[in-house]
Amino acid sequence: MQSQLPLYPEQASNFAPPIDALMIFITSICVFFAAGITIAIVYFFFKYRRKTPDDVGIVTREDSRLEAAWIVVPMILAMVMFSWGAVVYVDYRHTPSDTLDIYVVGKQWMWKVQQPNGLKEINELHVPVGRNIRLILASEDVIHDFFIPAFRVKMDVIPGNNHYNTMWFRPTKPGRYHFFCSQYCGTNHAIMGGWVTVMEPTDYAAWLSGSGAGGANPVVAGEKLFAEKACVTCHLANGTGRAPSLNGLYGAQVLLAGGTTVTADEAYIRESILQPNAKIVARYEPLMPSYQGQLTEEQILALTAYIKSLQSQPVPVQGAGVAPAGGGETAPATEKR
Amino acid sequence: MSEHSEHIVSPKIYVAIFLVLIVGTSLTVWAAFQNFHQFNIVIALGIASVKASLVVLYFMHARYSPKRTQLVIVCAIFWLAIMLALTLADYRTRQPRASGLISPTGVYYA
Amino acid sequence: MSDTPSPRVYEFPDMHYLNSSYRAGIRSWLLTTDHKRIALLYLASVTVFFFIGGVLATMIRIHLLTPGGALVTPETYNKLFTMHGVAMIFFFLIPSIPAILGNFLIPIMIGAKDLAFPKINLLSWYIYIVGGCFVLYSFSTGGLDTGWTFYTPLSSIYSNSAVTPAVIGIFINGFSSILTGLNFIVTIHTMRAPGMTWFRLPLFVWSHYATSLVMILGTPVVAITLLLAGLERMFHLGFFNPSMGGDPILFQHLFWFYSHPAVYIMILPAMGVISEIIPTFARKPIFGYTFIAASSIAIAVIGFLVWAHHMFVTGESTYAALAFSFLSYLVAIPSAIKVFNWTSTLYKGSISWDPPMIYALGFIGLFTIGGLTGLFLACLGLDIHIHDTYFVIAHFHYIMVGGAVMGYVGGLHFWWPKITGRLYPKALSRFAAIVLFIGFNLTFFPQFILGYLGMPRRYHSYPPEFQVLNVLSTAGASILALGYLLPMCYLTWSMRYGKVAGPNPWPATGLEWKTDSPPPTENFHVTPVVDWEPYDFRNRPDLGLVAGGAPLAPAHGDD
Amino acid sequence: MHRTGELYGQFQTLDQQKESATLGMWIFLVTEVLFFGGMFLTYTINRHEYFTAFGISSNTLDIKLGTINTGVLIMSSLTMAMAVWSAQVGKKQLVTGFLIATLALGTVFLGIKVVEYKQKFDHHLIPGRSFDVWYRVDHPTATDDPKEIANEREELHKATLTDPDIQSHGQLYFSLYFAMTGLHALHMIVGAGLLLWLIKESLRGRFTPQYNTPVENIGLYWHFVDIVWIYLFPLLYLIDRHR
Ligand code: HEA
Ligand code: HEA
Ligand code: HEC
Ligand code: CUA
Ligand SMILES: [Cu+2]
Repeated sequence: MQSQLPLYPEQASNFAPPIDALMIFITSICVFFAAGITIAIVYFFFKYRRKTPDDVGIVTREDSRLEAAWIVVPMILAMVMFSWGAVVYVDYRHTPSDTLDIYVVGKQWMWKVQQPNGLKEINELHVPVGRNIRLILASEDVIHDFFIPAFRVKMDVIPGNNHYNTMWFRPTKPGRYHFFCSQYCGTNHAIMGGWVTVMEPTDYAAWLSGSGAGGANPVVAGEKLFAEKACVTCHLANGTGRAPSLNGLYGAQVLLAGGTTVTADEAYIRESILQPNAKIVARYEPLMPSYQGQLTEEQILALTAYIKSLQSQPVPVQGAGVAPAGGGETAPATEKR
Repeated sequence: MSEHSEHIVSPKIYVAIFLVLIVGTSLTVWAAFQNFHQFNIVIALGIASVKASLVVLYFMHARYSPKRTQLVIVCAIFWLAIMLALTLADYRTRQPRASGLISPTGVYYA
Repeated sequence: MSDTPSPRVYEFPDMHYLNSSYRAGIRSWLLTTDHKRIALLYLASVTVFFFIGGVLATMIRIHLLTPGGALVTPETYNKLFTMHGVAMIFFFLIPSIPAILGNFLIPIMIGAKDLAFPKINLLSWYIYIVGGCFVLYSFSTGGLDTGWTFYTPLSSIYSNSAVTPAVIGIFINGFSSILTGLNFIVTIHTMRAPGMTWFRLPLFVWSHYATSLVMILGTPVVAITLLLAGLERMFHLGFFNPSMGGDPILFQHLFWFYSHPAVYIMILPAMGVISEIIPTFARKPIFGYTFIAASSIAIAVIGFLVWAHHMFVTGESTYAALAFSFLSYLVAIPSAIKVFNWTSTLYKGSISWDPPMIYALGFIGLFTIGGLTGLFLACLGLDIHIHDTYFVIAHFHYIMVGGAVMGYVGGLHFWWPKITGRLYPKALSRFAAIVLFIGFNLTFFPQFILGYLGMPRRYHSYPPEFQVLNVLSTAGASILALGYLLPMCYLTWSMRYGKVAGPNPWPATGLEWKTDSPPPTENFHVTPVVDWEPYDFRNRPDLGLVAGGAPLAPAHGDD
Repeated sequence: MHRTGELYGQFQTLDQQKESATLGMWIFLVTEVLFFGGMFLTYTINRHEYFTAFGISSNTLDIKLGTINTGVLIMSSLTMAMAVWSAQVGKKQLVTGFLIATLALGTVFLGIKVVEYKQKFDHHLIPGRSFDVWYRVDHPTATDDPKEIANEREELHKATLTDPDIQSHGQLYFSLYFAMTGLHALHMIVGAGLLLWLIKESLRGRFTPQYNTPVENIGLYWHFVDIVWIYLFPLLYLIDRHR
């Protein structure tokens, strides 16, 4: 397990062991040189410290063999590093032929994933363990980069129809791992991330066909709706969007524009969706479109269930829809993170 | 440092070069209307390079300049070549796109 | 203590470049063509940008104290690091050593009265100021949030910040760099004093020659690249615009064609400074003069062949990636040569612990770490993981702050007595160097680990598991800020109250030490004739170190 | 600026001064090569990718005007070279004459360029919202030859079959066209300014066999600008002309 201060992320793909090995190899060479030079400097520094003010150093003979040695030895070591790195890289850039293809589209600032059977996810990626996965990456606007530290892989996501990248990996360990956007792409670059879920192949198959936890669960359905109906585009989890973050909303006190507060219960959430302008959250514009007639009753329930599930998510300090506790500056649920 | 007993190029040479340049221009326009297939660009750039060299060598006196000036010119060409060659090296060796993929943004790649 | 002695009490010279001018007052500065005064103009303006960049850096670090971001909104954070990068790179570090120390010293070191084109030199400074004003205008009206790399299409189409004035400012500033480089090259070619052969040039001059090569060959490319991006933004033209079928990767090729070599613009002059300081305070000829000189040129040339190592995961061709990785390892070799030769110079030297030497040793240590971590990044397999993480941030701060800025501050300490004619308090500056060293490592070492753990750069908020290391880094940054504050204070103080330095306080062998401190406007009272080898302490009775001055050993081993 | 052949304070000899100036000019030209080089690279990559669109767009340029302009510029290079020669052999009147001729030819070049730009504007070939490669064939004027227009329409149709997004890719071409010729023209304007100064000085009889560095160096610049055009002409005007 990971210690409190780990030195490397979890190893969860076929690329993690070779890349970590490479890291250790290069580190040892570099430590060797850095230590050697430091020790030499410090030693000379004390050993040859000037004794008298007009002391002059002894002229040492230059030796071209010495010069040659410290050209050739680093050169050889460098070539070893290069070759080893090249092997790993070529492997990474050369996708095997038996991959499971998943489409990933980046846009400011979210990831849309499409599973082979057409199932769509937002900021989530489910993959089976042990299969070679190929991600086909495209961008709708600027350059992004899909980065999974636990897998040690990343690849830029380039806009334009004549240019898209692919990346591949083979997850080796079930679990949930962070993925990030690691090419700077504008305001919310930092929160353009999510989770990769590595599942046992049977679980994955069940998940895909929707018979597993996913399909019937209103929270999951709500999460999907939340993305599909574009709620996410305004309601960013970290509160930097045009609309308040809904994290921790359910059950909390909401400060309205008039200065009054209201408890965010199911009715309030329902009203907010269907008649958004009935109660306007303080500090926000009445931007939200009404979803009256666009959502079935079942969908509203699913959305409500999803919003309720966000109760356990961290509430951003700024931009939460919930009222400050007791007039203080921080939101009540902040400590939950 | 004082090697230059300045070389004066005679006007005759200038005029001759001028005529060659005009002929080159006509030639390149003529060539543009013929189809040499993949050599179209080679011919166009070939003629342009001959013309440019003549300008550098005679109008700009590079032929009679000190070695150092000539080195400066070579450097310019060399660095330009680095920039073009290494960048094109990337573009020309990009992996052929996997064919038959539907792009996630919905455009089909043949 | 066996510091360099200052047994004699010196008089401050009556006439020197600071007080002799046929113009009076502020005009004598704004219209000067004296390279020494222009150097001081640069010193003032570059310091302003360092201060701006430093304050922005401090805000970045404070913001990153908590995972959610402690200080500013995401937009503002993005502006902070962009403006920090732009101010530090284009307006502080690139002009710092060349335009200040290079400007001041190159003519004196080669025994000339001025640069070849003094008016163009002044023009360079004005261009720098105009470019700087555009950039400051951009900073103050809407800021800039594209990252210092200006990647399209974010910069050319999507960003809502003041990209246009910033791009224009950097474009303009490019010409300052170009003209400075041009001036140096011509000066070094044509203005050397009698006897100053190429292989008697101080290594500082060699490294500036190499730097100038990069400036004139690289800068025009970034100028046109940013211009094209700017045109794309201003007039909706299309060069890289993917929605017109353009290729945003092409922008990166063009950008890095300059910006990789530009990192050598930043480090080569610092290497030059170190190559002066080490032999002076070890009191012996530098080990491997020709190798160090040649490696400067090699870095400048090979440095142009590696740029796409910033693009390993953009989807560039595998073959190109292999070539660029290979060449990146090749460019590490000349740096290795320098590091080894500097270290060997210390062997059997007579090493004083004067402040410039402390800075120089700090430089070697930190530059080595920074350079060695460049090898991690140049490694194709490894770069897949650490590209665009804090590992990169740590790498380049080690080189640029630990290396180049350390070299710059060390160089200022070394030549301060020459520039101002006065000495600064030694103990205090030694202390400052150590504070810098400690603060620096505390700030940036944790970032290597952060990077390997997968924290991407340019993140205004981050997962909570990264907090401990970020807090360490912020703590270090506050020590670092103190480390910079100290020299700013005591150097300013010394201008007025410092002890008079005399012409050659260390003593050192270069021509610049054979004239008054501060030097007269025309640099030398009589044109010097050079008949000694560089860094030769034994055959220089004028230094007052060796009685008699009989040659005890060949100055340069067997080369 | 300064008096004839004056030795500046920083130099030891006039030779050294001249050597420095010439070296400086050449190095400046190196930077110019790389400056334009960036655009040539952008051009190469895009042309390679979108050859059809570049061909179609190139064919909309007026080859007559282009060729004439090339001739004019080469001519101006000749007169510039002659001005240098006249200075070297000490024919003061000739210097002025040739300089004026050079300036005149440069102005003609720029004038023709303006006419060409105007045409592009009229044909809606300026990148942006109103850009339309079809505009000319859809809105023929009275002076247009109907057969030619029909021909062009035919070509455009064919091109659209190979490159459906010719509207976008045509904009890439014209962006490059305007950027490259625009910066070239800007260099011409700067050159014209320098020529004006040279003419002023030469009217005062400044240039002699001993002192003619400014004429020579500005000449170098002028020839360089000519060389850029020598490449721009085939690259922009002469793509895919044969049909
Ligand atoms: C002054 C600035 C400077 C300098 C000198 C360098 C020097 C080097 N840099 Fe660095 N670099 C930057 C500034 C600098 N860099 C910046 C600013 C970025 C990020 C830009 C951005 O994206 O914002 C960057 C990014 C960067 C990357 C891209 C990372 C990424 O984004 O994925 C790479 C990859 O190859 C790289 C490599 C190198 C190498 C190999 C060197 C070499 O020149 C180092 C050579 C030195 C040594 C090797 C040490 C001394 C040698 C020895 C002690 C002997 C032992 C040697 C061997 C065994 C070979 N650098
Ligand atoms: C020359 C170049 C240079 C220099 C000197 C520095 C100096 C510093 N830099 Fe920076 N940095 C860059 C070049 C440089 N940087 C670049 C190019 C980037 C990338 C930008 C991008 O991604 O686009 C970057 C990015 C960058 C980041 C990453 C941001 C991100 O990706 O999210 C961080 C974070 O810690 C950082 C920190 C610092 C710190 C703490 C210093 C310290 O060394 C600064 C210390 C200096 C001072 C503090 C000023 C002097 C002190 C005083 C005058 C005392 C009084 C002042 C105060 C008390 C405030 N820098
Ligand atoms: C165009 C932007 C936009 C979209 C799309 C949007 N909202 Fe909103 N929403 C807002 C804004 C702005 C507010 C705050 C002002 C207000 O109360 O109307 C808000 C408020 C709310 C609130 C009350 C929040 C609180 O903190 O009290 C809820 C609940 C809500 N929206 C749910 C949704 C759901 C569910 C969807 C999708 C089906 C959605 N929103 C789509 C902009 C949007
Ligand atoms: Cu998307 Cu960063
Ligand atoms: Cu680099």
